[in-house]
Amino acid sequence: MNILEVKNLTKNFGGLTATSDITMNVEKNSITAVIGPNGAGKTTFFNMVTAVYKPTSGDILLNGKSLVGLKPHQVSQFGITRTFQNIRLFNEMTVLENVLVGMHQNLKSHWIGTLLQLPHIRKIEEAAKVEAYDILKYVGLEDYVNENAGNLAYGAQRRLEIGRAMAAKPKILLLDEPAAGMNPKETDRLTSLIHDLRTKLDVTIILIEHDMKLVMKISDYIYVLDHGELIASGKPDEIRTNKRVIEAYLGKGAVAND
Amino acid sequence: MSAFFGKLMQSKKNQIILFIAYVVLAGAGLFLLPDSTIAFLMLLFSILILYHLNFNLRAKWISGIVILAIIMPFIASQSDSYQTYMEVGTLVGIYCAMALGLNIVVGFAGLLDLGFIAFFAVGAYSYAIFASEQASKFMPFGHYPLPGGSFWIFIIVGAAVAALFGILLGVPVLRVRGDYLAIVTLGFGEIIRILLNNMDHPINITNGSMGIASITPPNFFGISIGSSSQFYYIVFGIFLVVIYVVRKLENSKLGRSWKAVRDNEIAAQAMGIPLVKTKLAAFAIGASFSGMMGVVFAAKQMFVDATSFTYLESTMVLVMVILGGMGSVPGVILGAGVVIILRTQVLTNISNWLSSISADYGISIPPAISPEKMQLLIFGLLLIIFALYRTQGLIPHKNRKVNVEVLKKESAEAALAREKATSGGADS
Amino acid sequence: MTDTASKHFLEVNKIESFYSQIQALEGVELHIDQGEIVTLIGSNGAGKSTTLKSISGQVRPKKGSIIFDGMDITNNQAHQTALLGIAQVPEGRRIFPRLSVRENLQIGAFSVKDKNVIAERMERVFTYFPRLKERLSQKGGTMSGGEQQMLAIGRALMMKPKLLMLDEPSMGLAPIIVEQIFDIIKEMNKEGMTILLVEQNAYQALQIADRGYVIQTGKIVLDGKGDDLMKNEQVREAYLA
Amino acid sequence: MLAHIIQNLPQVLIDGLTLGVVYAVVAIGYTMVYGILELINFAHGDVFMTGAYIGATILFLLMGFGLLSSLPALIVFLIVIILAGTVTGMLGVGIERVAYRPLRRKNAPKLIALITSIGISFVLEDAVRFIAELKTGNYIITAPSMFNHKFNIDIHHVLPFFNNATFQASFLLVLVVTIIMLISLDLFVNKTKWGMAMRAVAQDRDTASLMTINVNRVISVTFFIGSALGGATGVLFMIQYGTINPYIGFILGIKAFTAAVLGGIGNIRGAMFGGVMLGLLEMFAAANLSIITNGAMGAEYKDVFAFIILILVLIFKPEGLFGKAVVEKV
Amino acid sequence: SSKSGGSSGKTVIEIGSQSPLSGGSATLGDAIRLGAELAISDQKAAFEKKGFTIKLKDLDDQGDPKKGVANAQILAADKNVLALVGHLNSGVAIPSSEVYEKNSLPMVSPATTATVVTDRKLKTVNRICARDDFQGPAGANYAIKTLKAKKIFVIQDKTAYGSGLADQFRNQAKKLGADIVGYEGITVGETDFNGVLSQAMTKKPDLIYFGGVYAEGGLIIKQARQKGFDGPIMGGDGLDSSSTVQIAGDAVKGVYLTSVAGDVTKTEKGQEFAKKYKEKFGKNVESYSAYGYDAAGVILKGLMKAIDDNDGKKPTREQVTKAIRAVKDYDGVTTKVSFDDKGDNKFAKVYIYNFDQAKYPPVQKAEISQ
Ligand SMILES: Nc1ncnc2c1ncn2[C@@H]1O[C@H](COP(=O)(O)OP(=O)(O)OP(=O)(O)O)[C@@H](O)[C@H]1O
Ligand SMILES: Nc1ncnc2c1ncn2[C@@H]1O[C@H](COP(=O)(O)OP(=O)(O)OP(=O)(O)O)[C@@H](O)[C@H]1O
Ligand SMILES: CC(C)C[C@H](N)C(=O)O
Ligand SMILES: [Mg+2]
Ligand SMILES: [Mg+2]
Repeated sequence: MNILEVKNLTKNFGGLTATSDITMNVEKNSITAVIGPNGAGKTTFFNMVTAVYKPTSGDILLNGKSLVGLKPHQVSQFGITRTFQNIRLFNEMTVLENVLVGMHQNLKSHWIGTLLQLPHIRKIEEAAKVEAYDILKYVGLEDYVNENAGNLAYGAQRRLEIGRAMAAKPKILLLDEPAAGMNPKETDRLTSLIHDLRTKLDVTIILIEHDMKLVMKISDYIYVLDHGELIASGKPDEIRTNKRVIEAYLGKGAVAND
Repeated sequence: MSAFFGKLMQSKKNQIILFIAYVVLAGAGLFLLPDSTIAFLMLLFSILILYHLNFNLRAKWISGIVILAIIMPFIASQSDSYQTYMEVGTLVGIYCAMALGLNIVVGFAGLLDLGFIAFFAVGAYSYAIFASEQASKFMPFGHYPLPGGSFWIFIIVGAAVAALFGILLGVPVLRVRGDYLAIVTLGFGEIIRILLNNMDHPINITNGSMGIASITPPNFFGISIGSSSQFYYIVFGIFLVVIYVVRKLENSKLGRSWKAVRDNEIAAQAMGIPLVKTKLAAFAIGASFSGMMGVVFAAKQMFVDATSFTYLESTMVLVMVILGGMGSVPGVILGAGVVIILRTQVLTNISNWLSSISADYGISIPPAISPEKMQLLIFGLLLIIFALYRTQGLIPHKNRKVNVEVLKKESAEAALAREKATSGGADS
Repeated sequence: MTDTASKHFLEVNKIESFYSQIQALEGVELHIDQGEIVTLIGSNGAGKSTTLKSISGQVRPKKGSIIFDGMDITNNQAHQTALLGIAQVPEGRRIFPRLSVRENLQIGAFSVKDKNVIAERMERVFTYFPRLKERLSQKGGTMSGGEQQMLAIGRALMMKPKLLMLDEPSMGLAPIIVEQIFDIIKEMNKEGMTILLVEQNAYQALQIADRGYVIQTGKIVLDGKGDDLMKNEQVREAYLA
Repeated sequence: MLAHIIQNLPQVLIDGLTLGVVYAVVAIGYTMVYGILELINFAHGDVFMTGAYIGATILFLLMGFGLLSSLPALIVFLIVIILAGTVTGMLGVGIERVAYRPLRRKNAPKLIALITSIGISFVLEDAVRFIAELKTGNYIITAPSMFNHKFNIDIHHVLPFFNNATFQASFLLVLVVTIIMLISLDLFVNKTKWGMAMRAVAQDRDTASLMTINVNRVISVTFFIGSALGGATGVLFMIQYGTINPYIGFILGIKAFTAAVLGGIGNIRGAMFGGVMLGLLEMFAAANLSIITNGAMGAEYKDVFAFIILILVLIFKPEGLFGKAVVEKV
Repeated sequence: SSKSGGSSGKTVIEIGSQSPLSGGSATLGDAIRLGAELAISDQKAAFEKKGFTIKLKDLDDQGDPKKGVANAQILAADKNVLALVGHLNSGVAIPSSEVYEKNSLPMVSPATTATVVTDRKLKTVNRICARDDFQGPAGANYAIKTLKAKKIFVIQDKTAYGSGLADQFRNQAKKLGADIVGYEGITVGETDFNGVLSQAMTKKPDLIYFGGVYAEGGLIIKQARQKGFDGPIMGGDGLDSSSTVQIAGDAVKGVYLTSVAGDVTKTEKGQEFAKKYKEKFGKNVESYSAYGYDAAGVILKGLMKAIDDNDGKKPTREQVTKAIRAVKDYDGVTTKVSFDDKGDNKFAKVYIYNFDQAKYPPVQKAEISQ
């Protein structure tokens, strides 16, 4: 079953066509990768799905319902959460608070209840903290619980972004270059983390990544963009050997290396 | 010396003893000295000391309330300057609440507001109009002035009306971002002030620039409340409520949403936080504190006119927030206290003192530079010095830290419970 | 200041750097000779970026000293250090978002007066990254992540520094471009530029490096020839998958 | 009703333009400092005021030397405006050194500079008052009148539905000088390397310094230019309005800041346009509001009118009239 | 400062003073303070004889009601302060006097003219100058009957004083059949009033009236003349200051004003006062210098009476309050003083002045009694 369907999606910036007539289907509970050279339109695609940009034309359907025209927070409330290529944390809040904010849409604690000190609200808040702590443990940040997010090193910030997105318990998780800034060892850990995530949260994952090792290892399906156009799609093995993809994106070395 | 002192302060018992000694000393000074502004300030200072001691939270709160609500007023009542002290206390309370309100907007939600005094004005006028003859000039029904007992209802009304205005202001805010907001709020503040100053025709609602005089004083079970020492308790009560609300909100879901919006709007939206609603909530709640205090202010002054609500006043409240430490509740309170006490007490006293010594020593100062006129200059210099030496504010904001050990334990327990549940499920 | 210290092109002597109270470097010691490619590897939060920032003057070490070309630059302001010929490709790209691509490149050569030289260097950058040439008047901030990375590298090249420090230059770049980046680094090096390279892609970094250092929680724990490090059991364990 | 408004239009335009260009140049000071430091420099209005006083001082000194009568007025004017601009510029640099640079060094939050700027504003107002009062017995200073030749535009003759308008020679002077200042500044910022450095510093100080840009020097230069323009405008103000007091900077400062925002803060052309537009709007409102509303609202509502227009503009164009929407790449 | 000792072991009595010493109307505020200071130093000896040291405690109300109220609290708390000279601005006097009333601290204002000040019938509030419902109509009478104005354009500064006065003027002018062709407000602190004046010019009035203070008034006069208005311009006591001339320059010629302060240079007593004032402070007298002096004089007279009534001991504030209200036929440098039951001066007069050249003081044209 397709959870997300993208139909003829196009985005223009002035004279520049960032994505052009893209059609994609993402199967529920799959891990789908979107790859392509720099400036191919991958991030733009994410931005349209999450309503940061409005598509010039085309449609995006979540379980058959169109997302076009919604506000970003509404898309999020429908169960689509993302990470950002250029990290966007709440820098002046603690690491734990960042995760708590991620949990907000599932957190049933209205502020009036907090003011009245209702016992069940306190319980909810307390439980949320424990859960947030668990998530931090999961992404390996349990030693930085009280640190301001802005003070973390680059790699740690990336992991926090993933943790924050996880906390939202989304139906679809969009990861924009999650492995950037991580060394091979850390990337390995991240690979299995993403893998686990799918089963643990029963989530569909769409991922942009330039680390081919990671992509080939965990993707069920891959879409390749170039200059805004879809140039190939298929299972990892098909993509790996696709001539057009090698030419435009992978380069000879990458194939050899693998 | 300082090492010795440090050691002394390590033990909790010593701390308690020294603190009590300090309070007693300051209290005695206030009691015994005829003109005891310094002792009065020392007594207020004890609250700051209290804040820095490591008692548990409840003990701090109780001692603070006891000092401010019982010890200080009682001792001061023995002094000639009783009403002055209480007046200062009342003003500090009023501005603290206002600054705490602005702190929600600026410190938590990161929205720079240069017209905050408008909400204070709205609160003040809502009481002034109905608790004086003024209302009868345009209201076709009802008897005005309303009796003093209505004051208590008006505290709520003032809060509600101000909140409404907060939302009204919020509407343009939905579109305007960042520092453009500053000017929109400034404009809004000015518009409100000008309207209040001019709405005496065609219909006379605010009595225009003549202001509204003879406002009915509040009435508490038949006692008419007129003196600063009485208002002090009203303000103190509201102030406690405000503090409670702010502290609770700060660490609630709403409080986190504010900060998230402040730190990164795009990410906040991506986490499902609705920008508009969150910002409006900040404006409305912040404004409501201001509105409540506006009602009190009108009742206390017994006269309101638009000159009390100028743009300069807005910036003063902003100064309190930033000087104290944006986002930091104790800091903002201290900031408000420092600014008010400086402006109403210390600067006046310093200039009086300067001119009296120059008179005593027969130094003739040209009228152009007589100390009476130097208040603003000294105030300006002090602001600069404060800002340069406390760049993060008087008490910088710190994020509340959670106890990781507790979390660790609870997390382990929860894991165990889950495990049990699943294995239990397998059993049956 | 002290001439005795000028044995190496760049010498970092036991520097300790802080972010307000937090200590990020606990006595980092390394050196680079003229014409070398040296790489610095380490896990997240080890202090790689902080080391580069300390050298370039963005973070001022509380202890220790940094000597460049015989001059003590420990307490230099960042622009003074840059004027001496040290360029840095900063972590997270730090493109000027509201300057155009062209202006972003021009500003890299801020200290160069000669317009022809600037034009020449710009042409050279375009041969490496033709995408930049296509987008000369696009605002830097609207470029894609990888395009920005190219711009950041190009901007540093515009300065034609004596010492080029790159903080994770391959981040966010397509595999085909990553290969190219390492080629460019080698080429620059052949032309006499000294290189200090921080990379997560330790494999490739060590391959092109003459020497490497391994940093862990603010201290250098290992150093050696590039090949040797690559074979080192510890390094393989920690950084190479 | 309409006839009244139209009759008045030429005069309203002239008056609005006079006030507007003053706003414009002061607004540029705000915009430049804001553009580079994201700081609303509350003291700028008072720098403007100080410039007027410095100009007056120089003028009186010249008068003391008997130069006022012997030199052509235009030369005197140039001496005064250049000297006053320079001194005020240095004052601005000094203020930056004392009140803002230490904050930057300590990585203070952006808004804390607001406090020092308010402090500086109080200090300037009072210091100027003391000095003036000490020297002259009164802090209100009236400059020797210059350029007060009156012109009459006989527009009624050509277009009978207009009334004639009058203005003084000083109006022409103010107009010409401000236009020269604005154009040269625009060229400076958009066409020179310094201008690029300023914009770079504005966007990312740390990275700018990696590009060999001396950030502190760039900021000093910015303050110098902004303050010198402010000071020069103070002189123009003194010549146009004749009298100065230490409080002229306050309201004018707010207005100029508003103008800067209206035009799109950080944008120099925007500030020029915003200033002129605000001047015209205000003048139009003061002259016509009670005619339009049939007496229900008079000139006292002119600021309400101006602010409502401002808010409307910002609602429909949130980045100001000339500001470019900052597209944030996500 | 409550060392009850004083310099010579005598009991200290302080007289407070509150007026704006900084800000837009400081010229007049300072004059009040200095006038009061002179009165006190004149009578110091008399009180020394009775065993009292009198001192002035002068505070800056900054023309700001909140500051005025805060200062009022300070004065009220100081038990040595038995009376107060002030304020200048009605807007400040009104809320501050609520505090005085609560603390039975008598105030004598040399300059607040708004009607509300005394209409509240507070026991402690007195003034020695005339009221705006006297001053405004007096101006209107003069404008219409003597200056023959038919079309009048009114501008006011939107303060309690300015609009109150302008309102009174307008009402009387209407009654006398004049045509009010415009009634506009301006903003205090601004400097360009060309907009309002352009409007005025199209209405072709034969007199412009301004309710407000010199800081704006001076500029309005100047700008109106630049616009080619050469009819009479009229204002109230807010223009009665050397600063009006300072600001308006030559344009001040042809300006009429009503004032509640008499011209000191007209009497010998007054000239002597002006000389003494100049010697002591190095400044020329302002309209309210002598009124500050006389307000303090009234207070001192009442105080002396209260001391005598109290067997030479320091009297209470209540006693002083009563004694001041009871002052009869006090003969000051510029005015005689007897208070009615509201605290208004029965002898208060309104004077009409005209600037025939750019010089202060202007020429007195008429003197009007109630
Ligand atoms: N707001 C914008 N205005 C103008 N051009 C834009 C804007 N956003 C993106 N672009 C352009 O659109 C193209 C696609 O950008 P996008 O960020 O989607 O690329 P990407 O595939 O994510 O690349 P990368 O792998 O480098 O991150 C790029 O050439 C970019 O310069
Ligand atoms: N601005 C800051 N404030 C406080 N601490 C910081 C700041 N920047 C970095 N740190 C801390 O300093 C340490 C070193 O950080 P640094 O950025 O140098 O690491 P790194 O080796 O570059 O890591 P990465 O591979 O993630 O980029 C980390 O523990 C980090 O949390
Ligand atoms: C000086 C004057 C403007 C004071 C005025 N008479 C008032 O009552 O406020
Ligand atoms: Mg991308
Ligand atoms: Mg790093």
